[in-house]
Amino acid sequence: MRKLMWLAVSAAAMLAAAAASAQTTPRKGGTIRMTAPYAASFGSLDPHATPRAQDDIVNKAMHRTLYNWDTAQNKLVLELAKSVSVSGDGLVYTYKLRDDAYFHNGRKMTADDLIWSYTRIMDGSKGFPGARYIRLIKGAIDVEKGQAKEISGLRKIDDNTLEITITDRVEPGYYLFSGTTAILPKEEASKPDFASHPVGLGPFKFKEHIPGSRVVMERFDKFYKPGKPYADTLQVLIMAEAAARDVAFRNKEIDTSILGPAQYVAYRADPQLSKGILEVAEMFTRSLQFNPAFKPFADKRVRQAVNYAIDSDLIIKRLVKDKAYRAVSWLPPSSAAFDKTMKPYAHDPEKAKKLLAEAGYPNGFEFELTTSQNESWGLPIVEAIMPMLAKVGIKVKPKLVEATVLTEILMKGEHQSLISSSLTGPDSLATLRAFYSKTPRTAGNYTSFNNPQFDKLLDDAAQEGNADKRNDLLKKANNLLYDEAPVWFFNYNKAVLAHQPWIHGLQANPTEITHQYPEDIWVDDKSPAK
Amino acid sequence: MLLVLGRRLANVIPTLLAVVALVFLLFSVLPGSFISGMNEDGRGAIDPAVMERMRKEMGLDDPLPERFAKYVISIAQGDLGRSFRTREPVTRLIGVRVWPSLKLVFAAMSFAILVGVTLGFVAALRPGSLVDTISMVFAISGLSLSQFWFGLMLMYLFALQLQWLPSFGYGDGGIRHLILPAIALGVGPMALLARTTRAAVLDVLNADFVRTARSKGMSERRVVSWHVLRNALVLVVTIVGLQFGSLMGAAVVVEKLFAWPGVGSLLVDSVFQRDMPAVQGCILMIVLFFLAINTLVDIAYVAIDPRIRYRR
Amino acid sequence: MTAPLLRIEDLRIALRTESATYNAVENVSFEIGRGEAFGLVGESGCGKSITALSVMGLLRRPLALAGGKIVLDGEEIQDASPAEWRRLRGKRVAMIFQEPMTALNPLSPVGRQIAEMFVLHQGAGWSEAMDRAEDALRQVQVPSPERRIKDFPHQLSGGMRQRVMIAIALACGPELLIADEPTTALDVTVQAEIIDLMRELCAAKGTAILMISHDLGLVANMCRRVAVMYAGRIVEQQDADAIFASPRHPYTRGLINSLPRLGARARQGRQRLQEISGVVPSIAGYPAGCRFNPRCVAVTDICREVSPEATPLPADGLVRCHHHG
Amino acid sequence: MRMPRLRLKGGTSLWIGGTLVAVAIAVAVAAPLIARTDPVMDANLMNAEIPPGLEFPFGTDAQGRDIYSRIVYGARISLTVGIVSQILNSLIGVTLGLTAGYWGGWWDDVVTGLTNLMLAIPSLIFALAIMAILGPGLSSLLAALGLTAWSYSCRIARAQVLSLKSQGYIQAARILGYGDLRIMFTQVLPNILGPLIVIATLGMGGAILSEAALSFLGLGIRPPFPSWGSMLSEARDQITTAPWLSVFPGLAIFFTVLGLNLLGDGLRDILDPQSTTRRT
Repeated sequence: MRKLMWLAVSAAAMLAAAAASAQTTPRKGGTIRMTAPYAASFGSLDPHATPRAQDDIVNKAMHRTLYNWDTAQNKLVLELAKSVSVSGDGLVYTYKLRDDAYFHNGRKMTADDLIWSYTRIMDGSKGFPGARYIRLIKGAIDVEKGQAKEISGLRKIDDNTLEITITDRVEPGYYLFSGTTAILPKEEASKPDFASHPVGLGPFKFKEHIPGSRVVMERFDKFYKPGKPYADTLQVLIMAEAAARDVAFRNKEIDTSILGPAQYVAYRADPQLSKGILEVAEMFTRSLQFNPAFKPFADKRVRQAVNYAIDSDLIIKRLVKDKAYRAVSWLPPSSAAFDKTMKPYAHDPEKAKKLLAEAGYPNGFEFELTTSQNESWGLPIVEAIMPMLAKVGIKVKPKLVEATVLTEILMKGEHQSLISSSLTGPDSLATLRAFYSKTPRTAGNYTSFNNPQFDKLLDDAAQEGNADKRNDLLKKANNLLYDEAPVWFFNYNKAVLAHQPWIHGLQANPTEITHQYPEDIWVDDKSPAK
Repeated sequence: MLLVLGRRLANVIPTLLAVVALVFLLFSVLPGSFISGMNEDGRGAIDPAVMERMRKEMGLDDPLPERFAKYVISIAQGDLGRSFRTREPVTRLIGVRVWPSLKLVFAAMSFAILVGVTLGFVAALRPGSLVDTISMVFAISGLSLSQFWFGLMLMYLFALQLQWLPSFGYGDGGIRHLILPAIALGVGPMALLARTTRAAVLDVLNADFVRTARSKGMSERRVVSWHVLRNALVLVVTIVGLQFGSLMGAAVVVEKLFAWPGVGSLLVDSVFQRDMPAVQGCILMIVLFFLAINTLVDIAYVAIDPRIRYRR
Repeated sequence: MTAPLLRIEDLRIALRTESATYNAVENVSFEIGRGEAFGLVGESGCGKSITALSVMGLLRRPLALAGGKIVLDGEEIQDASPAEWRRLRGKRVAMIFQEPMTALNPLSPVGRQIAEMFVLHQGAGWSEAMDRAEDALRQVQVPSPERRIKDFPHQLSGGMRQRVMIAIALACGPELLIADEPTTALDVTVQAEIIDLMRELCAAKGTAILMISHDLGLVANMCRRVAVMYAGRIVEQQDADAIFASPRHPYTRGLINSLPRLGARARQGRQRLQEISGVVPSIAGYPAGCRFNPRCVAVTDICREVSPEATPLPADGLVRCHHHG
Repeated sequence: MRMPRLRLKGGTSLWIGGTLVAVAIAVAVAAPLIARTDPVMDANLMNAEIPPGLEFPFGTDAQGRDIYSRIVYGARISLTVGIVSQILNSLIGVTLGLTAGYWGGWWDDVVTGLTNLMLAIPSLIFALAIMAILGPGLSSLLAALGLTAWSYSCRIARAQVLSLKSQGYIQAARILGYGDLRIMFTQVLPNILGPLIVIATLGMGGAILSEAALSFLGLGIRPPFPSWGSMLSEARDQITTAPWLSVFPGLAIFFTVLGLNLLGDGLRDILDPQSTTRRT
């Protein structure tokens, strides 16, 4: 019966897919106009120099990494290699590299380019953010400290074969798919003005950058995927102001736009605009992080009480306009270690009061809540929970800071509580390390979480070679977090990308919806752009 | 004229130095740093060791006096340092922003002068008339508008509803993209200029020499063109200069709203990302522009008003 | 007697405010013959300047002509159109103002300001007009006029500026020159020079003068006939000699007594100059009856109730006082 | 010529401006009496974004709070920002200007230099820096707007002292044995009170607009207490979907600033008649 249903569903899906493809075959040519919504400028077009999501929008088009996230299959795939073999101890990976990948300057990519790029990232004098990923490779730290010139864990076997030795039994793809580990051509990237004239392996090559306004790229004809990219030109337009972006999108000046809650409602209600909405459960967990150094929050019952006292569903429905999924625990549902049987905390003020009384706060208490102005995980949420917590006697004193300052506050640990958004994927083990007692506060254990049982589960998971067994361990750890409630589990972000009817092939990337592989995108002839 | 320039320069340099010092001190006590800011969206999670090294590389841990001394010395050599964010020299970073900024500021000021001075004149020539009342209601309303709100309204009306103009961005640098931000930025100075011009023209119209001109048997038109215009100009030029000079700094909001790639939007972005060299460079640029415009205004005075040459 | 050059008849000038209308000047009548110098005297605020402005058609809101006639050379001009006024001003009636600094455009060379007259009224081109401006400057005895025409007003002394004003006023040979306190702002030594210059030039060109001043001595010195104004009315009008010899109005007597006289100090010792106590009432606060009554030394009950009619005096003179005897 | 005082244009703007400002002040003072609900705690997400109607005259916001009540309370914050920041500016400006003009010498040079500095750095950017340092909040806002716009009153105060000095007033007062402070406060201050009040009135409008601009840039008032600028700024994304969110705070700002500007104009006609062209 179940199987039958599955068949029906998949058949329907296939039919739909067939219908979609029958309707239109990708058109060659045209201009794609994407938006970069996160800041008023790009940081750097040197992908090694920047970890920002904003910059990766462009870098995904011009550069490539060893691995990629396949949105359709929702998993890591090899990008610059055709195959990989792993040694028995799980530490030595041998990659058969693509022999058809060319840089925009016409030179073919070889194993040397990977070695050079990874070595560059580890240059200790530069402090490239990608170093945290490459450090996985054996000997990388020595280069970083200046004790070695070459990374010992990288070995070129021939031009198309590379052996990488890593230090931990983890999936290296989680590390080497990050945009800051892109493969660059040495002869270009060592030029001082590389960031103004970036050259990479991606489907589009650099044409123009008007800082603060846009980056324009052109089709790279020698891209390794045959027939791709489709479009002649790719523009990435900077548009940080949501209200202005809304106008521009309705005015058909841009092809894609990221939507906030308010616009999500409006676009869904609009008969035309509603046809062009792409949604995805992003791997971000929004939470209110309790600092146990503040006495009441050292008590698990108090933390649970907060979870019970807040009507999270109501906030998500009315304030966030359903542009989020209720958080159950720390890991998002798209994670393999997510336990689908778990239920989120119920809205139960009575229980909250009871827990508070048990913990010795029958009349509640007052705490300071540090927040940014972010519309999805900042001030508006705080304003909404204030009256809810007031009903169980907890008084909230909001403290508004800039987003830039949040991390610093978390690191110093001088806050009482703080509301923020955390990347919780795709590597579940790395994600859960944020609650590992040996992880220093500065490295992400912002709740000073210390639970031996949890530590044990994580240690075991790290040693476990079998993926399913490891996921089971992580699942247990995640469920433990639920009960310990080091945070108020608020929601997982639902990222929403509005797109014009003439643009096709957009991907619902759960790691970041604005990160599109533009070689798959094409525009039909209804696009007003030339 | 050289004298004016010389005296100006003598004033400019201490002001610039003071600006450098003030900005440096202000921003050195800013909470948060570029490095912790890299993690703001929860994606970056930079390794503490890397952060440490970056702090060192950027010289964030050096004692303040040392950093300041280094900064002043490098500025004296024309080097504004390197941006934390893009790792580019700040001079280049700002260099590409200057032209769009200037375009916006000049367009806004042209709009302000054209509309403001005309309105002021028309109003002053018929004081108390309907034209006067309407112009001045218009002007005082222009002064009471919140800039970003007005910009949004322009966007909605001219881009979305009427579809006359693009709503945002720099486009190919053409005039179509320039119009809306220029109006949004220019409406404040426009209103101010309308009021100043009206007052100035009224002032001049009541002056004794205008009565003399009338007693000569001149037509009103000649009275205005021969005697009023130039005298009113002297008063208007002051306000034009002050407004003009501060416009590049005032463009922050408009540039952010319209995604205009000017110095102002770079400044805001840099402040929020704690890219201190870029912040300092932007403010220096804005101040320099202010001082340059004021010098120009001083020179313009000399050209317009013969009294200046001999006074002071 | 031939027809006078200028005849003012029952002139009334109104001050209109939102709430009320006041008569700033009323019942003013006088005549000026061709080439004659006529004086109008009074303290500041008595309405003499606006009387002069009305002759130029230069009253500005809130002031306006409310009645009476202004007859220039037999022609009523009080209702002239703006274009007609423009043809009169400067060409037939010219005016010199009190403050030569502010009366000249500070941003325009003085030569040009004179030359404008020739361009406006005689259709001259600018270069010709500038040449003639230089001549005009020479006529008003400005040294090295060829250089001075390029000067700006602030580069000239007060006396020089007033000479420029005279040059402008007399440029087109007007029939009447109105001089509104032309020397008040000047040094005493310069005053005499300017007065002499005006007198000479006007005599040479046959220009009549309407001399307005608070200084009765100055006016009497220059003019054949003198009218004394107080609070918007002419209170006494006589020949200059007669007014000094036998002032009929207490106000005139007060004005005369307040003048310093040569030798008077020697005779009277250290006695102070006599002053008229009090101040000119404001337009809104004109008293009932004789307007001078609050300040008058000879005031009686009737003065406070009945406004005195004009009593004719010999030689076209008049006095407006209940006790003029 | 002495004329009765004319009632011309200045009267109308004074009257309209005064009324608008008086209404704003009255609303601020009487906020607890005329507000219908608490502006912060009376949130009910079930009532979110209800358009204006009988139940909620100005509608409700995204949190389900009564916009009318928030605007009423917002008047308190916006006016506080305006008034306090201008008092600060005037105090700083007058103190520096008086002392600089009075004592002269190096102190005068320092103050003049400072004034030039303040003029050269646009005040919005200065305010932005201060807000970034102190963090968002009311007191930061007061500091940011109250410490950055004093150059105007400083100049006026200084000029007045210098002019009185040249007229010999100060010399005379000194000979009479008056102390420096006494001279400053009894001889100089009354002379500049008029222009100062005008500047402060116009500056209040500017401060309210600056508050909105700073909110737009993300550095406004501490939540959740409502200021008009932050309400307007928050509502900007919903301008098509829920226009009432921005219309009412927008109107509140517009009319209050308009009122202050008109009042300033009218006051200028009375208090500062010489300067028709002087304007910040």
